[in-house]
Amino acid sequence: MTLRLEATVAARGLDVSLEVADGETVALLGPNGAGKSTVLGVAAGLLRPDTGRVTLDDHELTGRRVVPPHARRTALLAQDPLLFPHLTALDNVAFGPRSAGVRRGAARDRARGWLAEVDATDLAGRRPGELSGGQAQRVAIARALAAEPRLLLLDEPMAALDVAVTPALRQTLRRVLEGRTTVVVTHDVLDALLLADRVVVLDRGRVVEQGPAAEVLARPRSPFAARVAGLNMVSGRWSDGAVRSGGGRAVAGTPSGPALREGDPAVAVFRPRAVSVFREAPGGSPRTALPVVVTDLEPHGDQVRVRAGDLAADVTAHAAAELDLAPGSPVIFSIKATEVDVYPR
Amino acid sequence: MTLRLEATVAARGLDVSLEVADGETVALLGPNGAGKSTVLGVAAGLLRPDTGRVTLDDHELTGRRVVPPHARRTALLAQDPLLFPHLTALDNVAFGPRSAGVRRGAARDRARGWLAEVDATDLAGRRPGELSGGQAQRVAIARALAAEPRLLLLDEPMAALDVAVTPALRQTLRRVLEGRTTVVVTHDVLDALLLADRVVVLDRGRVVEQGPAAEVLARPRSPFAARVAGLNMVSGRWSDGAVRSGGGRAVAGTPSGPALREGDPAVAVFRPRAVSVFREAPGGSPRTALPVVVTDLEPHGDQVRVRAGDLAADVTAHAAAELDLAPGSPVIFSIKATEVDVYPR
Amino acid sequence: MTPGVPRWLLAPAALGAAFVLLPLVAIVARVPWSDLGALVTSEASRDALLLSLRTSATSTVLCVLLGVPMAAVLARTSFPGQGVVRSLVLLPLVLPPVVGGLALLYTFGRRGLLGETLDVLGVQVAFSTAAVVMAQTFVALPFLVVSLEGALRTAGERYELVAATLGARPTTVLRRVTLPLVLPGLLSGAVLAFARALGEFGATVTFAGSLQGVTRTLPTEIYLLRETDVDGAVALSLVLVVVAVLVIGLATRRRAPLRGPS
Amino acid sequence: MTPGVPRWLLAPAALGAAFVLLPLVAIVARVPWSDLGALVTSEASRDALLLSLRTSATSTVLCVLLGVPMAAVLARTSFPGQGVVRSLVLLPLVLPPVVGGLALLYTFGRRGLLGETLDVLGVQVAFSTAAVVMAQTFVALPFLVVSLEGALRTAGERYELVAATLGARPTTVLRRVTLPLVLPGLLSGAVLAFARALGEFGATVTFAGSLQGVTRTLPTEIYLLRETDVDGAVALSLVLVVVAVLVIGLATRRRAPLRGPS
Amino acid sequence: ADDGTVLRVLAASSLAGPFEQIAEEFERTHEGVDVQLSTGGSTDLVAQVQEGAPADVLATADTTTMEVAVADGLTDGEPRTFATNVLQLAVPPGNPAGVTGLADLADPARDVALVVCAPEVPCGAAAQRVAGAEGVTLAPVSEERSVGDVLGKVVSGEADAGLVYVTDVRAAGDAVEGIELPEAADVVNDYPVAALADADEPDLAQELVDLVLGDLGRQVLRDAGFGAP
Ligand SMILES: Nc1ncnc2c1ncn2[C@@H]1O[C@H](COP(=O)(O)OP(=O)(O)OP(=O)(O)O)[C@@H](O)[C@H]1O
Ligand SMILES: Nc1ncnc2c1ncn2[C@@H]1O[C@H](COP(=O)(O)OP(=O)(O)OP(=O)(O)O)[C@@H](O)[C@H]1O
Ligand SMILES: [Mg+2]
Ligand SMILES: [Mg+2]
Repeated sequence: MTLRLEATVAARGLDVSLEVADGETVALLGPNGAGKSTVLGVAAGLLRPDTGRVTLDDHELTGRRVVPPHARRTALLAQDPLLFPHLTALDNVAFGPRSAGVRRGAARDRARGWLAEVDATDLAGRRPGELSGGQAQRVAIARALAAEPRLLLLDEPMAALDVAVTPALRQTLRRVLEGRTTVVVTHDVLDALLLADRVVVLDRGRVVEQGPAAEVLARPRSPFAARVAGLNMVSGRWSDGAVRSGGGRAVAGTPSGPALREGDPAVAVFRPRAVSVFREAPGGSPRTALPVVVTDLEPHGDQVRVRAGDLAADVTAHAAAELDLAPGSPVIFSIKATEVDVYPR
Repeated sequence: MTLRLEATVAARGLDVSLEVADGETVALLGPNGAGKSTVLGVAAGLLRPDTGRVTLDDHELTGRRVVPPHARRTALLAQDPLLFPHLTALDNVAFGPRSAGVRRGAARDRARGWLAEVDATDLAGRRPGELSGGQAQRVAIARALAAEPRLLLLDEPMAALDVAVTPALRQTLRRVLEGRTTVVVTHDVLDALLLADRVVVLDRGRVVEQGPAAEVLARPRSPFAARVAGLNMVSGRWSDGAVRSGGGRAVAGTPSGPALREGDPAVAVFRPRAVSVFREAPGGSPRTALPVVVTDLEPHGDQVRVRAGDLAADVTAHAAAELDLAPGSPVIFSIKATEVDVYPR
Repeated sequence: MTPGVPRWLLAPAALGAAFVLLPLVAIVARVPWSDLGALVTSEASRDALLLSLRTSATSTVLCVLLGVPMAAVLARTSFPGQGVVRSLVLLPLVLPPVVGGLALLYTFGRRGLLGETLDVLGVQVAFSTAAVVMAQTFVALPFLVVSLEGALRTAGERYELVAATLGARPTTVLRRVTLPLVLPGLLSGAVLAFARALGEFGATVTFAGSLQGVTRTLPTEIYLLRETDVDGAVALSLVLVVVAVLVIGLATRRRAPLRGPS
Repeated sequence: MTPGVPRWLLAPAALGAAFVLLPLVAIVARVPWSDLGALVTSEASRDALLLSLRTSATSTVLCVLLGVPMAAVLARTSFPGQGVVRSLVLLPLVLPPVVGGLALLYTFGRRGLLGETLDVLGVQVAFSTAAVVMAQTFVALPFLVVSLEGALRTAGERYELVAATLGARPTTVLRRVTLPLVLPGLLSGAVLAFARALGEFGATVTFAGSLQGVTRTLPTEIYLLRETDVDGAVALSLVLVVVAVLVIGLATRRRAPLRGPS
Repeated sequence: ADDGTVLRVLAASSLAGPFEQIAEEFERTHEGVDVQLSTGGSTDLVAQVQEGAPADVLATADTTTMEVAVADGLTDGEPRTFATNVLQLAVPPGNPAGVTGLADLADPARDVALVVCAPEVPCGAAAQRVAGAEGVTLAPVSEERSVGDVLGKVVSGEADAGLVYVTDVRAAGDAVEGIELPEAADVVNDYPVAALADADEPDLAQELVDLVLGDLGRQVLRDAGFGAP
């Protein structure tokens, strides 16, 4: 199944064009309210776009005769688990197969299999009202998967799950999504990297970036993708050996890939580890020095992540203590040009 | 406000005893279905425990005359945002103050302030049906905070939030929770470390571990806490210079803290970075060598995290490629004794 | 734990209950218990009671068969003139039952709108038990439609949409999601319809007439009896009431409240 | 997007609508349009119409004032014997209206249960406009209670619990959460009650009598007129119907469906 | 006339027309008196008086119901019969079934749809007596609870014939045709009137009773088809 979706939804400020190849898994990233769930809604047929068209393979789903949700063979795992309150977990999961015409017994067997996949076998007989948040989410995942759709739409499947089941479930999803056309909304870089072939980044209802998952997360072009990937980004124009932002920041770096000309829009991307923190500007070296104010300190593995607005630096706990860092401290973020990756925006 | 809670809820297999000191923030950790939400429900008065008692300061809330939820001056942010569908976001947030007797105008002003705190000022006029998942969650946080309760109960406040707002919101919460008695349920180690003074770990309805946040997460005693902290743990008995588990694993290490005697229950804890991965057992050195099967590989910063069941090792991408690791590969996890922290269980 | 209700609400609730229950007590106090046995077992009463039960049950079934689709269409689709249709469907509620009976006569009677058509088909509804059922259905149908539509609107459409994305065709959605979810509403609607049908009198008498065993339902019997024996009529109504309580009680006994995930 | 309904459902829905609407058409076809003006503007009709509107509106208000607490108590608390109370409250639905009127007489009449008490207080309710209101309230109250209780159960308690944890006292919860959430149910309940009160006849005649301007409501007037002038009675019912449609239409015009977060 | 004197008259529905005329006449001759006429089934009216409905005069359509009032001591003195009524056969205009008399109704071969009043109500009792006197057994398709219901069936053409009072046929105008029943002449229904013991205006009540019994009353009633006692 190849999904082609072009849609505008004026009430939600959405205007996107998206393609998911047969068997491909696309991760949809973007800030809250970017329009991710809306895109899934349009694909599932729950929301009629103002303009645009949706095709699955070459079958047009919109147009004169709108194909209703149930005839699309898509399954949507919505942000809210929305398990049917009057059915047991087992019957919730069996709902998809039964709707596809499978007999009760066979559907239940299949449902039991899916419940086992999400480690929820012992919840089979419970009503949704008797499940914890994470348990309900797992059953909802099983229900969506059990429908064995041609197009699978998952809205934050890992939400509410505890750290102990997440890796196993990610494994399960990876296996299940193999060869199945899927769009998965996530806020987690691991989901994007492990589950998706491609990443599409939405912001304010528009696609701001897309490409192979590893590439987008290694060399993001949009601030949000950089954020998800845990990278610092300064975007502006390439001029005189540095990327200069509108706000007056200049980050020197080494352009990679196609040559940049003076004035080209470009981004400078660097890892928090590559940032050194000083109380006063280090003298005379050819480094980039960005005066910032610390907004937050948080532990990050063995280190301390020093946040200053949208930039972050990782320093050792020892260094942090020595610099006497605290929110509000004015400091200099300094980055060696060799650590800064510069490429066109 | 000091919260003392002792409760059993047979239907949910809960049997806990919990104390939160005045002004303290406690993070409640635990796997799905451990009983975290149930504990909050009991504290809020939504759930009547089968036995036990709940006191706030020295005021008994259960007992002969049960104090109803509204008279407890607690506010609960439930796992599901449950915004009132007929009220705008602003009026949802103003609901708490208005219930406390604040006049409409003043309550709305206050609500506007709280909406600004969660970066949702421009959502004020929207109905919940017109909000995205993350937007609704932010409004729900603002609503709980605006009630200015004596005891604040937050169930996974950061769920559904995007990476761009999470740090700022965590900052806000940190400021707001300062000096306010709070219980916060979370699956995120950063929330626990940054927001909480103390951590309580639940498992199957029982408290399995508690202590100062930094300490519990640095030297966990329960497998789940180790998981959250991202540490490997082998628990068993101390014997002959190693912690030996029931499953036959032996991890050599250096006991810290109070002396261990032979046969004492103990845990061996070590970081994934401290684990080296070999295809064949390295000869002759005094290291611990655990034969495992790789279940999963996932990127972890610059490295690759090699998961093998409940153990994990971080290796460089280069090493992973050289070892030709893939799920199913049998490998040896090897840990230097000096990297292993051993202490009583 | 239930959220409960404000304490002061108990006062008007009790007042309302008293207002409904006191007259029942007054009736019970008036019943001539000694004659009751003979009265209830008289052939006329027995026939009337059985007829009432049979026709009311049939009408309730008809109301469900016709009313569920009507409520679903009103609550779940939109078409031009929907508001007008909704108001019009309510009308039998307002029409005095006698006029409702006349309207039915003008429609299905021998000289009514459809009378000739029906005549040609060899169908004669007037003065038959079928006419009783029709009259009861006519007056009871709006109750089911209105209360079910309200329940459908309150329940919302979210679960139905989820079901559709799981591949359930509209019929499956209706059967496995919509109806189970609004079951409390459907049940109370059916109870209302049954009660209204059981108590129906004016339209029945006007449209179907009143002949023992064929068209004379218990309310009609009570009304006639009252001309000669008020106390007997009161006693017989008590029978009606007891029967209704039993039927309704049995029908709603297992009405466990359904809840969303808490 | 709405989930819609199965296509085949339209057939029974249309059948049901036709069953209700055809008789109305038949009535309209029979109305003697030329006499209508004179009939409607006759003093008797005007008095009856105004009285009907006044009393039905009052009864509807009473039904809401008494019925909302009753429904809330039934749906949101549990006490021993609740099932019995629920069934008993339904009884006026089943009681033939005439018997209902008798029951009211036996309670509030001169010789009734409370008659003497009321007499001492100098209150004479029977055969006054107040009696009309009481009779209408008696028959209409269960409609409101039943349909509202269904709506309350369907809506569930989750939002009420949330409100309580935010410090809202039960009264505040009721006013700001419960009632707004079940507004569609409350509205349809009130519409049912109003319609039932407007069409009420049997209990009114028995308990309140039929005196022009005091207790003779439009249905009574129609009933009396029917003895001598069937067409006139039909025409007058049409007036009743039109008035009801207008009132109901105005009352429910702004009934926007409420939804949970989608 | 709200502040004026009010005289409350309860009368059987079949008397509505003539009594309205009588009331008008009474108001004309009694300045400041407002006659309020309340009509209904005789049983209902008596029940209302029993339960304390304010009333000055009661006129019923049969003696049985009036006797209940008398037995309860509700009347002021003995009721007096002021009119009589006899049954007639009402058929739809044009008499589509070609009914001519009682014999047709009892003939199973004719299959005439006949409606009568139930034996419990006065007109039904009268119908039974008429049939009994003739020795025929009626097989009605419906036994109605009131004259109005019988007429309704005939007017709508649903029934081929109905047994009602002659005054009812008269009041229905063109909607039905009346066929006189010779057999019915012997079965006469009496209409009694009485002032009530609890009357607020006993004198006026008596005056109204007198007016009903007097020449004017007799005239008006005769115009409506009632017989003289
Ligand atoms: N029913 C609605 N009516 C109008 N606007 C809506 C509605 N639902 C959502 N929106 C708006 O449309 C935009 C896109 O919402 P959507 O739910 O697609 O966001 P999202 O990307 O899924 O966000 P999140 O990460 O918070 O779930 C948001 O600005 C939201 O406020
Ligand atoms: N209404 C209920 N009736 C019976 N059992 C319930 C009910 N709700 C929850 N449970 C069970 O009680 C246990 C504790 O549930 P709880 O919601 O407290 O878990 P939790 O720790 O909040 O989990 P999660 O992280 O998934 O939210 C679970 O095993 C759950 O299945
Ligand atoms: Mg979303
Ligand atoms: Mg939970």
